[in-house]
Amino acid sequence: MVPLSYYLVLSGILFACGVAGFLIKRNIITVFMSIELMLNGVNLSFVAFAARWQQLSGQVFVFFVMVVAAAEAAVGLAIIIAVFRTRETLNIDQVNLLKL
Amino acid sequence: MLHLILFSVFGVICVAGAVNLLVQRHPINSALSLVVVMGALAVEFLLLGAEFVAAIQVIVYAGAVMVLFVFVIMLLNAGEEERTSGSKVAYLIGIPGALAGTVIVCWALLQHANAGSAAIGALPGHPRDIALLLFHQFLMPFEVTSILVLIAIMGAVVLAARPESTQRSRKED
Amino acid sequence: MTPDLHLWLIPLLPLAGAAINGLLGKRFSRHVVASVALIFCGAAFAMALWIAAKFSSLTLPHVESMTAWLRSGTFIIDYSFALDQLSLVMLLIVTGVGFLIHIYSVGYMWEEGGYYRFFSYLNLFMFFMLTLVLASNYLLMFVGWEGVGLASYLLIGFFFLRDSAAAAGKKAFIVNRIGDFGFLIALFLIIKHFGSLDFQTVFAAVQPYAPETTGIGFLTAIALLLMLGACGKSAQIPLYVWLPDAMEGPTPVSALIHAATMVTAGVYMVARSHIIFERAPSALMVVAIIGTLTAFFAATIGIAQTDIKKVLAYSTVSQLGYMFMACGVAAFSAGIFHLMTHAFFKGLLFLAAGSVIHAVGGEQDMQKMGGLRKHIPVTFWTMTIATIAIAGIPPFAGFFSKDEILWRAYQTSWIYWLVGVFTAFLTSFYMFRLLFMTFFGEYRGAAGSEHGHEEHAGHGTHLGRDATHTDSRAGAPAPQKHGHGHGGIHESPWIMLGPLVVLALLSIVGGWVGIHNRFANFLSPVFVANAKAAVTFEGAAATPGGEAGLETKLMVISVAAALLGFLLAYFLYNRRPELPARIAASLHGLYSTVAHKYWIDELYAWLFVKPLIAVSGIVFWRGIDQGVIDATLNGSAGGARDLSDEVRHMQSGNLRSYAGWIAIGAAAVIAYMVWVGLRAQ
Amino acid sequence: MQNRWGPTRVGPFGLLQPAADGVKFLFKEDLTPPHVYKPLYIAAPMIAVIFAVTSIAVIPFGNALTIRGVQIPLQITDLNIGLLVVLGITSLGVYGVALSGWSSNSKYSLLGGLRASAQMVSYEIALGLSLVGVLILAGTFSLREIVQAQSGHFWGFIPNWYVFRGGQIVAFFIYLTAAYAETNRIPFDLPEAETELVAGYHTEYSAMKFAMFFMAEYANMITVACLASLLFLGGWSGPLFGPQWMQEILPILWFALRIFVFLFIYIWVRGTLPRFRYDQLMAFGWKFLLPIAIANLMITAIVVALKP
Repeated sequence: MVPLSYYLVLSGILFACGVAGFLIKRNIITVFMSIELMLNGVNLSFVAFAARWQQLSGQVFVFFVMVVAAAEAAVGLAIIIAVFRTRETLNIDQVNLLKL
Repeated sequence: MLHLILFSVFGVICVAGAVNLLVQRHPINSALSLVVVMGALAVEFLLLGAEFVAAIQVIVYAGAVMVLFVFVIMLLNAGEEERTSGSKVAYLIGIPGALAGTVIVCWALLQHANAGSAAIGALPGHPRDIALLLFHQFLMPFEVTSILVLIAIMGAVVLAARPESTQRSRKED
Repeated sequence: MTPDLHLWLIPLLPLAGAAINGLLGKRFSRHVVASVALIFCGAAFAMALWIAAKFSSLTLPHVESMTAWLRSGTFIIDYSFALDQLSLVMLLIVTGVGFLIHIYSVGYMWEEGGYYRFFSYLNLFMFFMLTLVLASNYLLMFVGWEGVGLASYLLIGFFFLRDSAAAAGKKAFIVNRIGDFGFLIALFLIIKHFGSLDFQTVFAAVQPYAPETTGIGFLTAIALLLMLGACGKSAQIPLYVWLPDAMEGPTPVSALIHAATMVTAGVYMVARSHIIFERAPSALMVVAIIGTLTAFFAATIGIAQTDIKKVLAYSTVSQLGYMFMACGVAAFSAGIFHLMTHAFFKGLLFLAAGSVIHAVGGEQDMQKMGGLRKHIPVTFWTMTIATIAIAGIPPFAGFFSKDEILWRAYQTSWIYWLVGVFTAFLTSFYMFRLLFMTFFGEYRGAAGSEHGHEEHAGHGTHLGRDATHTDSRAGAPAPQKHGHGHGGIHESPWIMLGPLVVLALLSIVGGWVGIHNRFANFLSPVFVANAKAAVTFEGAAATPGGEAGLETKLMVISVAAALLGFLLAYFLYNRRPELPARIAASLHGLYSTVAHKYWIDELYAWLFVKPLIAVSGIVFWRGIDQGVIDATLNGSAGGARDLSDEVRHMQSGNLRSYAGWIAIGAAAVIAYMVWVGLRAQ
Repeated sequence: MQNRWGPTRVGPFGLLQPAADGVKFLFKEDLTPPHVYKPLYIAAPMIAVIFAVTSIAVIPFGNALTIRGVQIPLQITDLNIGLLVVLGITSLGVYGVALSGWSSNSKYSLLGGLRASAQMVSYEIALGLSLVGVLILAGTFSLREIVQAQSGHFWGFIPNWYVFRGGQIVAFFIYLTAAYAETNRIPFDLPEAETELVAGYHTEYSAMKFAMFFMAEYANMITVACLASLLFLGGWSGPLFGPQWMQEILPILWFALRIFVFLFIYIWVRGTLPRFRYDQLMAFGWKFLLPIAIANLMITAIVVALKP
């Protein structure tokens, strides 16, 4: 028997790692992977809560998250390719035209 | 006990993979660490009984999404990360903020959450049950998601396609 | 359980036609456009006939509710249509006359640009008019009410390249807005007092109230405001000024909208709300006075007009005055009766006038016509029938309805009657004046006629196709066929004459339904409360047999007035055509006052428009708009800009910085949520 | 069929040649070219072979074997979601190919790796979808239950295999085609097309590392053949006769026979068909196989749904 809060804490740590990755990584692709990491952390918490409440809908939600993540990955990577094609860099610090 | 050991082992692998993702400077290493994280997470799902989710996790995430990442890294020939310091805010405010949020959540979870505990396979997620939920209770969201995916496919194709001007010039060559 | 009549189909059919023509018409040929318009309009007419055939088997009023529109607490508005005797009459008039005018337009508009646009608007108008007529609550009626206003605006401004047409469209719209304003406030009052806009609910709620004979209560207020709306729509004093200008639109439009159907919407609305009006005697009196004054006033203006369509326009205003007079003396069925006969003969007059205009190549000035009788016999004869009908000479339609009104007016007060009879005389006079000036005497037009005669032989094939007048009216350069274009005076094609003939027949026989009060009896279920209220209001409305003799006397007097008008016109404009000019010269001041429509337009411009512009310019624009609103906005905008100038450095464009802000924000939110959660434990 | 004769020196008819090759690979010098990214260069062949071999873990070879009263299930582990596990693990096999191509730091390898990853991800979809029809008919993910659902005959003599039932013959051919692409075999062997890319992703590899790629490839072929047999051809069913021990052994033989047939077809096709062009390959996968697979899935689903 493992306390479910352990699972949740693990999920939280993964999410935090994702956030940290977003903050410190410069490569767009890696930043994007950090987002996936966050989503994975959330998935774990979904499954844990599904076990907590004995409700399968939690697991169904993981499925939805995955679908959205896959769609997001497809579009995101396409955007990255487009960005790379025009700016010839993957460094997120240099892709900062979105300002006043 | 076995449960705890397995949980700890794969939990540690998870966290190690996640930290490795942060530490590694080459994107392909980060990507592979993420694959490891996902694989270990799949095992955690299995421990909670979500076998279908675990399988999908491996197939979709590790087998498709991450392959796509690796593919793009290879395609763009992404090299070592440059250490530019474009954002002071990220370090001065973001990191402490993220840390604080995590600590608060973990503290609250460990000290005050009565989430109970789970045995191995706490909630068996057979494909059949999940399918029944998915195609009855969640049919509408399911269809909406399918439309989302369709749009995403089209968006990806449009975005990643070469601009028409270069296409034409290539044909003329 | 009455059968489901699918009433909603009737308005929707023309809407479908409008949509098809409006959206796709540009690619269609004229034939397709015309057939689409005719099919959908004709289908509506056919359906109206079908409903009329089944009418006797219905329990009335027959209400069909489609679906909910507004639901706000107990205030419920549905998309629902109602059918009773009153709306059936209106339905038949609108679809029938509308259909005929559609047919006529096919020929009349053949050479115009924007053919599909015209028919799309026309069908759109039918849709709104039918919605208005069939609506079972005030709000839906208001939708139709506003919609016909819109369609009218679009159609008046159909030749929008001409400034005068565009201005006339705007004028009609704005003047109507004033009336609509009254209507709208009346609706608010009704909602406030009865919590509903449904006819049945409202009328049932009004029923218990006693007539507000002493003092002025909210029913009077509602009635007066409704009357204001009706004044706007039906061109009554003081809001009649738009209707003569509306003659800028194509003639079929004038016939359909500004004679037969739309302008009568006000009468319909007053008749529909008769329960309210009956309980507000002072409002009824206002209605009667306005109607009488308008009838008389417009008729005097009509005498001096030389534009054939302007004469008809003032005649319309005048006839509408009759209808309001009828409503004002609580003779609603008489008003509706006159509405119906008027739809026939006035529609006919306009269409015939259109045919005349068509014949003489776009000329609208009667002083340049004359002697057309020989060239366009069908038009002449139909127009004669219509003129006799409007003059009120038996046994034509106008006689029955006008006589009915005058009789009922007399019962209320002999002053109404007197003015009415005098107006009848004037009507007869100016209508025959029009007839004589147009069709008798010598042709006074330009030299085009002999030119036309040369090509007379080959002309038949071009009937209706060479309406170059319309091109010049539309501001477009005349086409190359100018050579034979201006052509001689020629009869219109049969697609235009057909409706004329049908309407002429209706103008003859249309009044016969009123013999022995059959029409009134048919409508009596709707105005059932009428009798009761009339008793309390008037004392002795129930016509005893003893008064029949008096009625006959009055009838003779009014017919005599009409004949007098005819004779005077004959004398002045046929026997001694030089006389009118001399009379006009001798009565110089009076004549020019009448000819300039009593300078009402100028008065309005001086009284309302100029002060409004001045006040708007100084107080609202400079003072409030610039001084207060703009200053506040600019001030706050300037402040915001200064502030954001400082803050914008946060917007570095660096994603990681944004993520940092999000992270700290999320941490704050999480901390707050955890704190709240723990405190709750 | 233009395949050359293999070397016939080792053993009778050259049958021991594979063993000799293996020994040779083990003893060859293990070159590591300069400029390669070493950790992944070494890890890539391992990844390939590990996943290729692991996926066989859930594949059953036959009914439980009873030897002296002890029941031995002919399967390492029986999972409810066995098929999904196979698919999942094979889908991970891409990494071996892709990473080897990238880490070799050679343009041929990189191109091969890119091709391989794109191709395998694309065809995996058609492969997976072609199986769904069978899954709908069988109503389970468990490989053993799928096989059991195919027992018996209809019309007296035709075995109840899914390849004969419910129009799944379409799915079978989609599966077969996609499987060839998944395993990078001719006519879909673009990742290692020797006429264009020297040897594709394993250009820079030698000795046992090189051999591991081939082990992985052939192991994958066997896995794919196993899946085809299990899902479409009734698994290990076949006539049973003879004494008890033979009846125990025969299913394994029948199963092996099917796999052998599949492997034979592999070689047969290799000798027969030319290689696709890359754009043709992609167009074929996305614009032909995938729509057909989806159509098959829809029709099967509708038929199953309408059947009382």
